[in-house]
Amino acid sequence: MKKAIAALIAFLFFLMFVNILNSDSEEFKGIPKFGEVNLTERVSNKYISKSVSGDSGEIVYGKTENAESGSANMVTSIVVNYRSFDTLGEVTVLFLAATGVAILIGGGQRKSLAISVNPIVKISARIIATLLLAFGAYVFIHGHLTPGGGFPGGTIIAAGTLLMLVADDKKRTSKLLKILEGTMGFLYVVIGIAGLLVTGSFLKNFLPTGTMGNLFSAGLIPIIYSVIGLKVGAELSALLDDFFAEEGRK
Amino acid sequence: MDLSMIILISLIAAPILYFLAKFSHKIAYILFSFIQVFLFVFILLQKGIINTVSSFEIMDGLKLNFGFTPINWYFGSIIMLIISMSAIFMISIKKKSPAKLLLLSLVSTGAIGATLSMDFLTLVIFWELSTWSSLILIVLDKEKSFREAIKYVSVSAIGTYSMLYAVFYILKSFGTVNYLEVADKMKVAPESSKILIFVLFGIMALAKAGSFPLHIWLRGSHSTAPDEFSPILSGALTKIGAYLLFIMVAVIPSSSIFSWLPSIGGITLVNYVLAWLGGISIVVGTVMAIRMEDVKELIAFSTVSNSGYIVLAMALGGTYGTIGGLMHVLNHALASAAMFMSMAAVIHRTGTTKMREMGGLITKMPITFAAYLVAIISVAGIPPMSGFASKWLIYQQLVKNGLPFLAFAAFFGSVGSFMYVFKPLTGVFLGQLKPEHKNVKEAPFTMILPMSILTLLTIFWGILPSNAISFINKIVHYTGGKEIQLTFSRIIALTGQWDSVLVTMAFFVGFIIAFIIFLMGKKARQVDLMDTYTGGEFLYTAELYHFVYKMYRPFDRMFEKWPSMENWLTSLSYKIKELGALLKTLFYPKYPQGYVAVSMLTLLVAFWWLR
Amino acid sequence: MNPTWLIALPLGFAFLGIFAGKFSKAFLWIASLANAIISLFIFNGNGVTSYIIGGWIPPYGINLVVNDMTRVFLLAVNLIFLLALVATSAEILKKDEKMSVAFMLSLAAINGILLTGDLFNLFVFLEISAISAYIMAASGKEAISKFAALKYLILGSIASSFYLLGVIVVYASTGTLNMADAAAKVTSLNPNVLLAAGLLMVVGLGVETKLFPFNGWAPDVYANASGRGSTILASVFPIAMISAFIRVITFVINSGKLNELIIVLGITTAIIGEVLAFSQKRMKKMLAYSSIAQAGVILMLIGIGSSKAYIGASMLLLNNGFGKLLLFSVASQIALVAGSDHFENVTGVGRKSPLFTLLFGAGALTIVGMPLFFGFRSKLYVISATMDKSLWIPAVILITAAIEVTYYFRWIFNLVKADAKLSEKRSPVPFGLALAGLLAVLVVIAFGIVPEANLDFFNRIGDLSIQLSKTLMGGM
Amino acid sequence: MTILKGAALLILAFIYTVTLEGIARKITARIQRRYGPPFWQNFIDIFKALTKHSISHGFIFDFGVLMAFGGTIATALFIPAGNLVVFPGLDNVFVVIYLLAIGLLGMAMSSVGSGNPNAGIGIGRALTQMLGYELPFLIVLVGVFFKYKNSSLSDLVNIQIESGQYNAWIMPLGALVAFISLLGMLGKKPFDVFIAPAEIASGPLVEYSGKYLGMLLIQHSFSVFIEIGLFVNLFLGGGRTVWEFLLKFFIVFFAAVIISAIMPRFRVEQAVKFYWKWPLILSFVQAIIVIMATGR
Amino acid sequence: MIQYFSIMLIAIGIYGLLSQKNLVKLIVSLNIMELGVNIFIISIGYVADGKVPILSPIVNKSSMNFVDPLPQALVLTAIVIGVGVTALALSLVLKVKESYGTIELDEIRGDNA
Repeated sequence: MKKAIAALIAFLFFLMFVNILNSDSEEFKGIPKFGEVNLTERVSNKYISKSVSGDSGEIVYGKTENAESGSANMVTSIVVNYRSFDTLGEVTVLFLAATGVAILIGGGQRKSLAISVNPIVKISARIIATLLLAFGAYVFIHGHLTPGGGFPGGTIIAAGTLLMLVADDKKRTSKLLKILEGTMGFLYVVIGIAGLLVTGSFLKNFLPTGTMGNLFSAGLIPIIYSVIGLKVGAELSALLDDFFAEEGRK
Repeated sequence: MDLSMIILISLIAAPILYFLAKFSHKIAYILFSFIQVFLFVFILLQKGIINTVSSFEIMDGLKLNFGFTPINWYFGSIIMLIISMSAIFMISIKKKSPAKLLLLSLVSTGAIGATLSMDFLTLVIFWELSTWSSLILIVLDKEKSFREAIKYVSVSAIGTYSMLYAVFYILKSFGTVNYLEVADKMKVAPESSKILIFVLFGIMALAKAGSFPLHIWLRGSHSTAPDEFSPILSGALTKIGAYLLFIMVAVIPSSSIFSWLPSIGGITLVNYVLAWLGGISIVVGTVMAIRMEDVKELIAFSTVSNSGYIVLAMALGGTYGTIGGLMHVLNHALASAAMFMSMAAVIHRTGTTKMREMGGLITKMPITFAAYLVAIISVAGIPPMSGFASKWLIYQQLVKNGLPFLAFAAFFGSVGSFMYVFKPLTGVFLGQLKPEHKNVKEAPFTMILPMSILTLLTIFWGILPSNAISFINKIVHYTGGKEIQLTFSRIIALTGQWDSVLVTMAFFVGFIIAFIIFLMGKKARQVDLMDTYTGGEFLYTAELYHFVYKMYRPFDRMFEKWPSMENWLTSLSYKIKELGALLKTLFYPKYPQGYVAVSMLTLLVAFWWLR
Repeated sequence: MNPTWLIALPLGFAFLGIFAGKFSKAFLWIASLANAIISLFIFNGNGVTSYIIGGWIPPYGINLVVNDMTRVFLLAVNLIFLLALVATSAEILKKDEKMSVAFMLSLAAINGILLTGDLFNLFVFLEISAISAYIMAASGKEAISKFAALKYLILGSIASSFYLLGVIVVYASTGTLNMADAAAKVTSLNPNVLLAAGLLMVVGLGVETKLFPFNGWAPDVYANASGRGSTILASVFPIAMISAFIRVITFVINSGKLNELIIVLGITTAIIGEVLAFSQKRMKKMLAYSSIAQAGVILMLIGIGSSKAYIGASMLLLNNGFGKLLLFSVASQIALVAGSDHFENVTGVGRKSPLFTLLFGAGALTIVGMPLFFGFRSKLYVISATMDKSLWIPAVILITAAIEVTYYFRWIFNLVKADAKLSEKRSPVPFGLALAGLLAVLVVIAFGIVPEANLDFFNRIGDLSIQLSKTLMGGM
Repeated sequence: MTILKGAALLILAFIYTVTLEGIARKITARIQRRYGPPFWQNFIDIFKALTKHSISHGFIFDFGVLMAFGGTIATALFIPAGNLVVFPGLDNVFVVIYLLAIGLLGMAMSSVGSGNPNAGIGIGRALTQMLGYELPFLIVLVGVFFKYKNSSLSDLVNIQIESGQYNAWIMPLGALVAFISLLGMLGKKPFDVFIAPAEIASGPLVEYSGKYLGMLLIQHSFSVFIEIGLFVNLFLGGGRTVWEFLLKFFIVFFAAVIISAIMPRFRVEQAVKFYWKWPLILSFVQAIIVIMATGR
Repeated sequence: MIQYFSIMLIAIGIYGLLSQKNLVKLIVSLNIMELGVNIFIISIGYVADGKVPILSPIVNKSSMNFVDPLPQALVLTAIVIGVGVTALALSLVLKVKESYGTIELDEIRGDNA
């Protein structure tokens, strides 16, 4: 009975959406058909052409200099520049969740694993973790040029930590991670405030954006993405560590 | 001095008195009574003035309006008389506290503001102020008051909110809340809104005046209120209900705006229903008062009964009804305040409210006894005290309209009042003195003084009711009603006239004759009260002589099986709680699925419904 | 003063606080004090101002919008937050330093919710506030608080998913995320799409604003959270959440059908809240249901949407904020003193310490609307505003108010009743509670007795609502 | 002139009622197959009592008696006896009824002030019973006053005499009810439980002796005069002359005496229930009939 | 079609939330729902034959046909938020398990007065 009701509710919900999908018509605007989006009607059109502040002509990879957001990766330019405020919030969410986990279950002794781990696994885990760290750093540093960025990069780093935690039941993460995490977050805010003080607008880019496609381009974006990458990495690592802790035994 | 200034002063005095009382109780109480007496005198001196003062915007475009009309002056004076007398009375009460003083000041401010208001919004705001302060005030002294006070809270909430609704309804429909302007616009208002407004106002008036079926709070709150506050509660605050009632039936003449309804006995249906409620509350109040064992509960029910008279009289309308009702407001204010004060004085000295624990105090507290005696004679409506005048006028109206059933209620209350007023007289003042009360002294001077003033006023208006009626005539004239014919000592009504001075003279002649005969007889030998005929039994303790406990037992037996009205509120509260349990299982289940499902269903239903 | 500081400051301090150990508590104080002062500066102004974030003009970038309503709410939120901290300063929470971080972030998020002019940015701030709310909800001593927080989390996650869906539907069909831009464009939308988006957002925001039937989480959370947590949840959060509700549902979506639905749901919320509060045996549960009821009345007013209704709603919100600050902080302290907040347990606590009674009583009186208190003035507006809409609504509101009066007084009376069990010693009222409580009492009384002319800013809220529901919300 | 008339009325009332009561004692005795005292025995009792020594229980004991006596005498002045009318036009029935209560209150106060429980019980019963008999009576009166729009006794008498139609004929039910109520007012059997001698030692009168008792006996005879006088004036048209009035008075009085002589005693609640059943219903019927017939 | 699938995922998540009693399963259901939402968001931005919105030596001009980058940016945020909430939820489940000894909803006996 309960399941039937649940299924009914789920089905009705589905129907509701079916009702409103593909509703774009001449008479009324609505959700356009899949793949038939007219980007000129959306704000993202200007993100693509980087013409929010004014028409800057055709953007060409490797040639255009000082475009308004110098990132070749348009998603990154939205995430870290056009809507950087969202990202600050997003970082905060993760930070807050990690803090919450720490409040709830953190601070205990390391849980011991049920199986004993072969030393080969331990050592190779360390090697892989180091590689992952390097890869993660690569990903977030190149966030403005290639797919990826601070969040994937940080997650990759955390994956390394996870590997070490799983492989070795004596392993704890460093207390310094908390400091790193906090400092990076603070740095993000400081960058924003610097923008506010320098240009009068919070989180505004105040560095030259360079040539499109260069590593040292896009103004603040690589810096912020590095900050985010470190922060997310540290955060997720600490969070994983909390999950590997047992409260009560110190 | 500006009227709004007066009210402001009264309001500001509240916190000042509070902090002063932290420092010294005595000084603060004396100052409080000075302020109240000053306010009373101020209002009294405005006799005959008609003006309006607007100030202090409450909501956009709505200001507080105060002013004097004969109506405001009359009610304001009565209420402030009672409050100022009680304020003097309080000076020597034992349980003093800063909080009490703060709340009393607020009560007084609210009462002045309400009675001197010129529009419904001001009325309800200040009335609320005094009600809410009194709510907190009544629980300050006694333990069992909490359960009782809740009844007061809910009944006054019912009353207040219906009034608030009506006020805003009026504001929306007519664009004004001024009494006179509303009165004008009511004449052309649609029928349904007339009825709505009247029903809502009626609920408020009945609830606050303590009339059936909203009388249930009176017993508990009057009896458990601090002793010095009971006179204000009964004598002053219930009279604001009468004030609203008067505005309903006389300023907005309900008789004329409901002329399209059938009329019974010459009064329109709405008024007839109201009169019946008044009649029922007379009967209920009387029966219950007779059955009470606690002296303050007894007087509380007498308040119910007398509020019934006021409602009945005002609902009857007409010359005699209106004037009788207004006169009864004055009489009952004086008498009930005096009764409560004398009882408070007794309680102050003896420390109990149970009649069976007292007795024979007449020898110890003669002046208190005299005050009580005069008050009960007035309540019972016996000439030559002022209570007779109002009852007489009410009977005139009943006879004029030929309403035997309502007359029954009025007579029932009148004759029944002999029974209940006599019970405390017997139990408290007469009979055997209890040994533990051997050293009781007369009440202190500050208690005696206000009681005596009220007593003298009762006697004065008993001998010369024409004096009081002459200014009630002015009120009636102001509202466009017909005045009553008066001479110096006579009141001329429908079924004849009544010469109060002559009656008093006759009584004194009779008394002198009796006195002469008494003196002619041989001098009597004084014996102790214990030295009485006991049919051969030898009784040696005063307690065994006591007979006031269940004095009217045969009468009680007749009414024991009557359904109790007092429990409807309790059962309502149970009903709400049951509903709460049902709602909880429906919408606030223990597991999250429940409310996720409800939320989803709401979303989906709303979508399919609204699309 | 740039309102960005209101968000940036607590955020920065929070990041520092995570490794600052004991200092994080000090950071919390500094951040909230600074915010209160900054909001005071922002309050001093009028009209609509848009502050651009990141240097990109809306609708492409995110902007913060300060209007007359925001000014009032900002000041209220930051002030009440500070007072709530002071009032509950005596309470020692588990892992206090980390909790301080959560509180700071909630402060930042609330300011963000009040300020932001972007639908998606609002979602982010809603999430921050929601997660901090989950943490606060789980901060209670009893195990049940964790379960309650989990329930809240489940419902809250569904809500945020739905809100996000709603935002995406709006974006898909209008191509913008800026509120003002969207508000201008939704008028040409397919009504079904608009309705679906609106409903999804109503569910999303309804959970946080405690609109029936999306408020199943509230009673358990409010009743079992720690003192500081429940006080902030009950007094500060509603202001921000309802502000978000006003912006999204009535300013952006602004669909007549939806407003009718909100009126109906709001009234139902009020009735159910009051009836259930009436039958509660635990003080904080009673307060929780009372909060639900208050939220219902406010949302109903928002559904009505007239100028007077907005004035009434904002007055009620502020009144509820200050009142619930008093009530929850006192109730939590009483629960500490008496061991629990059950009806029988708290009997007579107020007699031992009259200050409890004073604070609780003042809070209760302003919530139920005694003259001289702020609540009465707001009640007048509520009745007046609802009367213009329909004759039934004020009747229902007043009936529920009568129920409310009764149970609040029962609790006040219960507090001052003498009880044999509690005769040992006088339980002292912590200094912070006394200070903050008395300040709050002064505020509600001051709002209750000053003449209307001094409350001009409320009238400006009313004017603004009309102006805003027709034109764009600044910043273009 | 008024003073002379008043004095005459009081003396007449005193002598006539005391005599009648003496005769009543004789008649009752004859009905009960006893001899009974001579008809002047009551005079002897009163004068004897007045000259005897007595005891007092304090101030209120004395004051109550004076109040009872004074109040009753004052009331008696308002009863027109034929053409002997002291205050023409001012003898309002309500005034009479309520002024009578002051005497009752005084007596109640005094007897309770003696401290004797028997007195208190008696007063309690008396007051309860009063609630029984007054109500039907007053309802009937509403009908009467409504019909004539007048409540002055002397005016009512004149109207009845002029029209030649006594109220007893116009409203027989009302007269019947009033008569039953009158039995209660007089405290005659079956409504004399409040002074039941064997049970509560004559109730209110238990503590009185000497001049107190004498004064109360006089007071009692005055109240009999007032009560029967009310009935005669209201329903039997009073009288053109004093003698006509006294004759009617005599008839009513003896009707009451004879009825009471053959009746047992009601308990209090029985009495009240009795009054609230048929008399009350009849009085309502009567009042409604009158009101309908007269038209509002 | 992908839009229907994403909506279906949301519906499945809702079904799971309503029918499951295990707390971890509830959280999994939540995640399924969020996944559905995220896919839906992405699908909104799809342009037929659109390029990945990253300029590179090959796709080197902004005037080319790109898919909408904004939903992708939003999804990034949504995913991260989802991660945070899930972590918190799981730690709450741990606490509940610790206090009540079970993670089955109907076995949790708490005072719910």
